[in-house]
Amino acid sequence: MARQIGDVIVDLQNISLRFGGVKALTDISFNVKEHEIRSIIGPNGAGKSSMLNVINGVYHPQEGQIFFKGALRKKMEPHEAAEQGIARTFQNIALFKGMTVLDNIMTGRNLKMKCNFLQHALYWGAAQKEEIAHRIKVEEVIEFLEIQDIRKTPVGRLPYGLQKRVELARALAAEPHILLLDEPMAGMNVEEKQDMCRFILDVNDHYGTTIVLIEHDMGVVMDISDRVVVLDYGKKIGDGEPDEVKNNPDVIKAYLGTTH
Amino acid sequence: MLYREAGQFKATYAEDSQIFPIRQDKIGFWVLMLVFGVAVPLLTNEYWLKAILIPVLIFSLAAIGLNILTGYAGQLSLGSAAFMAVGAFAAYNFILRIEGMPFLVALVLAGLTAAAVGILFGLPSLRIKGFYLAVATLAAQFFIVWALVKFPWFSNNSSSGVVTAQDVTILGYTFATPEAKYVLTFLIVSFMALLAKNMVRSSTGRAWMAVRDMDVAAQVIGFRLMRTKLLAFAVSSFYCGVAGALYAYTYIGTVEPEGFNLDLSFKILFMIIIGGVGSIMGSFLGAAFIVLLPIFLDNVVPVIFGDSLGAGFVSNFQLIVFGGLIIFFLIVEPHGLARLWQIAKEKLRLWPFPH
Amino acid sequence: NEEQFIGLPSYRVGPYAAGGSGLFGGWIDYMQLVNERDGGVNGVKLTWEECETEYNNARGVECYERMKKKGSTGNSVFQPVSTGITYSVLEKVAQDKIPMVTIGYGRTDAADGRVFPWVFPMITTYWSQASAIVNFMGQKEGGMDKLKGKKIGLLYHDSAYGKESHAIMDKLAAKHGFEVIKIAVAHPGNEQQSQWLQIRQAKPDYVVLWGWGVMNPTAIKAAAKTGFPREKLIGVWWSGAEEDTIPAGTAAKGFIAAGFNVAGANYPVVADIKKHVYGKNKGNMEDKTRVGSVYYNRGVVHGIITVEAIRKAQEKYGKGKALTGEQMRWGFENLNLDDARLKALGATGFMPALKITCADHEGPGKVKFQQWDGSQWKVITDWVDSDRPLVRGMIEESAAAYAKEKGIKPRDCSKES
Amino acid sequence: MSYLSINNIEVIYDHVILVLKGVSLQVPQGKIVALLGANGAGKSTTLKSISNLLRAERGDVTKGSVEFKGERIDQRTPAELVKKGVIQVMEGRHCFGHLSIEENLLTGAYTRSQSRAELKDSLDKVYNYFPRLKTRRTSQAGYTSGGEQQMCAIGRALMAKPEMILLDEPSMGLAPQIVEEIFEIVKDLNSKENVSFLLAEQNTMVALRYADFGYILENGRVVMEGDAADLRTNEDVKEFYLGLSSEGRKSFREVKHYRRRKRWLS
Amino acid sequence: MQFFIEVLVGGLLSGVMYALVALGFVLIYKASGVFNFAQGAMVFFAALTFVGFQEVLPGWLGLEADSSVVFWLAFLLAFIAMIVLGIATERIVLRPLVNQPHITLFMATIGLTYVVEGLAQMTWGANVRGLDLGIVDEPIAWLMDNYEIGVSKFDLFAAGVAASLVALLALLFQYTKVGRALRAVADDHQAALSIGIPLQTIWRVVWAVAGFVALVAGMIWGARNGVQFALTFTALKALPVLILGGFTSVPGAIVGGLIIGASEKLAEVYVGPFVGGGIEGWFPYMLALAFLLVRPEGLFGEKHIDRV
Ligand SMILES: Nc1ncnc2c1ncn2[C@@H]1O[C@H](COP(=O)(O)OP(=O)(O)OP(=O)(O)O)[C@@H](O)[C@H]1O
Ligand SMILES: Nc1ncnc2c1ncn2[C@@H]1O[C@H](COP(=O)(O)OP(=O)(O)OP(=O)(O)O)[C@@H](O)[C@H]1O
Ligand SMILES: [Mg+2]
Ligand SMILES: [Mg+2]
Repeated sequence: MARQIGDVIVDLQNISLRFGGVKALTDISFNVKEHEIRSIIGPNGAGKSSMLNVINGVYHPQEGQIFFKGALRKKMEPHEAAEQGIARTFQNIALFKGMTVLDNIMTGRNLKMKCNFLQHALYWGAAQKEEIAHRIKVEEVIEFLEIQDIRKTPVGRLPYGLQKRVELARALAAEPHILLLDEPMAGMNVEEKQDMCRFILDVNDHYGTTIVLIEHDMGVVMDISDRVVVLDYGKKIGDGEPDEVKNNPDVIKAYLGTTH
Repeated sequence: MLYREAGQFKATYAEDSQIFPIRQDKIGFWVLMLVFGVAVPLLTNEYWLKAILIPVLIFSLAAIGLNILTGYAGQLSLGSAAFMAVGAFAAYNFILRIEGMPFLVALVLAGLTAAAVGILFGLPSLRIKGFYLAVATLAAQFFIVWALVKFPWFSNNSSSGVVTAQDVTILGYTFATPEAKYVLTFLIVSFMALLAKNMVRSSTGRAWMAVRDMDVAAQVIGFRLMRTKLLAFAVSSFYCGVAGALYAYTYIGTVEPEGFNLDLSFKILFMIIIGGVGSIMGSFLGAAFIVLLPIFLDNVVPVIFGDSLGAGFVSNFQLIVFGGLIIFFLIVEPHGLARLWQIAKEKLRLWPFPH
Repeated sequence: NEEQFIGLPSYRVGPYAAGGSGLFGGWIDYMQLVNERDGGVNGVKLTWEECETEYNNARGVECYERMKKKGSTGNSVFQPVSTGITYSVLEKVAQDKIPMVTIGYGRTDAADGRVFPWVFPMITTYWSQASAIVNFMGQKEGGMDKLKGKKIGLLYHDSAYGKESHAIMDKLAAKHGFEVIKIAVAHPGNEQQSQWLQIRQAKPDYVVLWGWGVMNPTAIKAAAKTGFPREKLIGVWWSGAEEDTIPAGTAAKGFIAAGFNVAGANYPVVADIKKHVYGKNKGNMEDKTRVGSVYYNRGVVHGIITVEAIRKAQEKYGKGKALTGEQMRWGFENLNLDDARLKALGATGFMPALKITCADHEGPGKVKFQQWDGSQWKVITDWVDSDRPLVRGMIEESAAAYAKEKGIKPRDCSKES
Repeated sequence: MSYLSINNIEVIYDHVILVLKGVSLQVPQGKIVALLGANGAGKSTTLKSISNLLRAERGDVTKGSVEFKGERIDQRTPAELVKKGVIQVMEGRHCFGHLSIEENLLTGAYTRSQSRAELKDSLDKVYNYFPRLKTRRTSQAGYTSGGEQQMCAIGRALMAKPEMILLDEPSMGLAPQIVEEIFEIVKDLNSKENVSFLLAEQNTMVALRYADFGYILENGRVVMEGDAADLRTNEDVKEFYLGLSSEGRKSFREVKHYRRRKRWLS
Repeated sequence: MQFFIEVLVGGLLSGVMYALVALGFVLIYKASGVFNFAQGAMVFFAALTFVGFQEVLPGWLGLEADSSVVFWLAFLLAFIAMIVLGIATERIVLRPLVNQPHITLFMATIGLTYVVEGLAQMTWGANVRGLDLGIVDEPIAWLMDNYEIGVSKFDLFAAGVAASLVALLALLFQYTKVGRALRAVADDHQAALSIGIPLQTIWRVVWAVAGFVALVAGMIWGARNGVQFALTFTALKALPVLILGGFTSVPGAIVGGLIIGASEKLAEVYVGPFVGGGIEGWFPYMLALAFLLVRPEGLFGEKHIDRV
């Protein structure tokens, strides 16, 4: 395996996030290293999604600092995060319902497109050239995720699982540096999960994309992550390699239970 | 069996991303262009040109404008008529006040003026959403019309507030006959419709739709909300502005601010709803439908009921039918005529098999 | 068996339907009367067709175009009953050679027939009316010189229509030395609290109500609420119908309004309609009690003028023949409804005597004043004149400017026959 | 006569998209039936055609019939069905975002005329099942986490005291512990209160452990049915739904990326 | 100063009149997420039906036109007509459009506007009618004499009516099972269906109540300006009130009404003269707009939930 885990790329220090009286995150520190697959697990309402939202600027924590590639990151808006190469998928699918699969994925490439709206209006020439160039990239992603046959379907009509896959495609189309995945395999059967794992591993492998993954399927998490952080009620209760975490008594108590 | 795409393979992405990827559609389109661009002005009479076709074209343009804002970018607006007014009065003043102003340049400037005003009233959209925004756009509707009435400068101090559009002259040729005006309108509208289609099928359009469908996600993907929304307001107002100028110059000839009232805004909204929200072709279908329906009812209802009923009854009955049909269409197909047409095509494609 | 076609762009739905149904009812009833009682005009039956405009310019244009070619000779006269539509077809009528008659609305300076050969803003215009109202106030005060130093409030509909009053009132104020306080009411005008507080504060001697639609009853009610005497509230003719007073209830008692026609069902012409039209169950009004109302009678005036122009034109172009628009135009331009003719029509006092010439497309420029007594309109004056020289001067000035802008060479009326 | 039976139904969305192509299945009284199948097989559609929520998505049952206790119910409104005891928990949560968690739960009891005390009882029961909801009871549902919303949706349905529950992917987005708990609740209700279940579930492993009977749906058709125990030992089911190949469970890291063929398709 | 107070009080009282119309909007919006554009037309329809019955009833029953039996019977019949209208709307318009995007429903109500307007005038004719509630619209003499402040009895009466309606409806929404169900429906039609909330019944009830509110508003406005088509324009006065108060808040309607009414009048009197007057048409909208910039959901509106 060619993959080499690199330096810390995102470093979160003492993050606290509150919504009114609800403490979503309390004093959490952890980091993500370049090229690794970093999982976040924890019971429902533990603050996992909030964590992702903090990383890509949807939420702004009241306390704590975020270092990105070693530099302190000021208050950052989501689109700025995107410009820095952070892409993500959402727990509640956030596809653009009125658009086709192809268009949805094409939106993933918007930051790489340089033509302005006047060029788009005139189309023939620069805009068309650009459109086709990016279309080729998008087709690669489509092929990679094996969704060729639904290209022209409006996403609203797709079953849940495929929508998740399209969302992944949209994120991948951005050729992100860091990919944040919020329960990408919820609502899939084992076969589909296996496919999804394959995709994630391949992305990580071929493009060296750093991946932050939230997932409730412990099989998946333990099999594919390099390191796992465990949250409970907004607090960090465990952090380390899968095996370490699996045997951490706090984690077992709070999350894994004895049935596993 | 006529409408089969089987056997038509697309070898390149350029081919695949054409406006009409299917050959039958392309042929149909060019036939239509020929019919409406050449045959219609040669064959139809003045009534059809002046009273139906020209307004349909102009309203289509306004509907495209509104469709860009509401259908594509998802910002519900009830003020499109006001932007038409801005366009109409801007064109009038540019031509009036600048010696030798070419008509087409004035048209563009009128659109740009409307776009500037549109941006101004679009600013609140960054914070305000949905029906709140819709009601807020009424502020534009009422304020603009008020300002045009209130400051006589806009209407060159005409005592009645009405302005008479100057002659339309391009390169020394004056478009005076209905045929000439129709052809001019047709060309401008077709060209602008093409531009609009290009915008919505490329990255600009995708940005609008992304913001419409889910603005938080759009932001996460890297779209800038402010820029995207304001661009939608600007482009939309530009289209409405040009439509307003055409309304003054190639259709009615004289305009007063009050002509661009809330009713007209609603009418344009109807056009996009009936035609199809988020569809350029739907804008045309909707405009045609809304212009033709009352005329059709006007001709048909009295024939059905004869003189037996009072005139007031007939007029009110028409109103009821008009409203009823709008509801009916929404129920049958909330996505409008454009979608109905698409479904028809899908059925045709499968024909003679039901599914 | 010739027929004369008249297209009626009417409005029977929407906010102005109440006035519309009265006006078009009276108009149609009068034409029906001519058909029923006289067998048409010299044997030419009148035919007509309504076209709903909803008071909307675009639909008005469509109606105009639709009706243009109807009937054997095309539409012979167009009367939009909407200033907006008037403007929209102003240039078209000249091209299509169809006379346009606008009674009590439309483009004021079109009264200059040299510049606007095809347009006839008959009987009186807004400017004449404003002037007549001021004259009426002078009468009430006991002489025009008594107006000096007086304050006159002008409560106007904030639209092009309402603002037509400004220039003329300013001129009159300068001439007679009174002060005009202009107060705008935003459309639709169903709330006038602040305007009337302002009026109460300014304490004007009179208030001219230049209103339209719901603004009128609201103003009358608000006047009562602020204690402004209704006898000092003078409405224009679009503010002076039953539709404006009835909703105001008792508050309207004493309110005075101008009119180029009067209310009342006891004029012979109206009585004839009742007999010949309603007697045969061919009346147009659904509510027969409205026969004789202000709007209804206004419609009858429209009918009289149309029919008389046909009669006049037939004198020249052949009795018993259907007329083209061009021929009708001549009829209008040579119309002369003197007192004798009005008497014959059974319309003495119903409308002013009227003489149109090549240069003057307006005619008398007179109005009567009526007062609401709580249940009906009572005429309280004879025909009150306007300041003809002043108004005519303004009209000619404005028309000349238009002619210049449009490159129109005014007709030389001395050469017309 | 079966308790709930679907006979050969065909469903079309939007007048053109044919999704179910003749699906028949039975739920006997007091049993738990699992409906399995890949994404897009038509599980949710099947459930919605029972609860009559299809029409709200412009879908239509064009053929076949649905019977509950021997009575045709395809023309009944969803509200009538809930009154009769058939309730669906929709996929994708669908909580009322602006209502608090507790208000959400209370709306669930809309069809029942309960006394205040009874209502409180039911509420306590739900809170007992999902303690997490209790701590978040005053928060607007729209601001709670995905899992909390899922619990809220399930709890809300329980408030209606149904006798037949259509559960659409109840385990989605829930932590493993909670998933187990949910199925325990299902078992509990089933055995103690004789509630019948039809559940569409991707978590086949758990579903088949708790269900009595299973149907496998593929492309809008039932391709396999049988006792849960039998299905669990079927080779295909094992490989595709349970992730167990002949050598036992394979690591997700090891799974090779190739298209496999399901035997029943050949 | 006394003039200022008078303007202010007058404005507040007009504001209440606006709130009366706004209430109908709030009701339906809150209960179904439908922005019912037809509310103005319903006000017109209700008032016209009321005076229409007032006109014909004496003839049918052989009673005096001003007897209170006629009044209450006409009121009852008009209310029944509004209930019928509500039921018909549910059956014909809303039921087939369940779960459609809000804009579609909004459009449908614009269509409904035309139908209701046409129906009203087709049934009762286009005549303008007066309406007398027996309360004179004149300043209270005592205030006028002692402080020279004109406050109309009628306005006070209207304010009283509005206040009681608001109180009643606020209670309904906040504390009853139906109220909760209504709010649930507004959030998610399909989910509401799935837990057995009978949308059809709910909508019928709500539309009937909104019809009742429209009837009351129509009678009060009609007594003021006459019963005529222009009653539909009251909707335009209510919209800024609505956004300022928040679409979903019953108390918001009244507070919004007060704010809009007062500031509109003050602006017209004190600012209007500098720009030529007539600013009442747009001023409330601009004010509301400015307000929204600070609070995008209006004063008491429910926050738009935007989460990923
Ligand atoms: N509203 C709709 N309009 C059009 N097609 C739809 C609609 N809803 C579902 N479909 C189509 O019907 C098919 C079955 O969908 P359904 O949601 O029933 O699948 P499912 O088995 O529940 O899948 P999942 O496990 O992903 O939830 C899919 O192909 C989907 O594209
Ligand atoms: N925007 C918000 N406003 C208020 N509370 C919030 C908001 N976002 C999250 N919360 C609260 O913060 C807590 C953590 O939520 P979060 O969505 O991060 O949980 P999670 O770990 O992703 O859970 P799940 O596995 O159920 O998705 C929850 O209790 C939630 O209700
Ligand atoms: Mg989460
Ligand atoms: Mg499903």
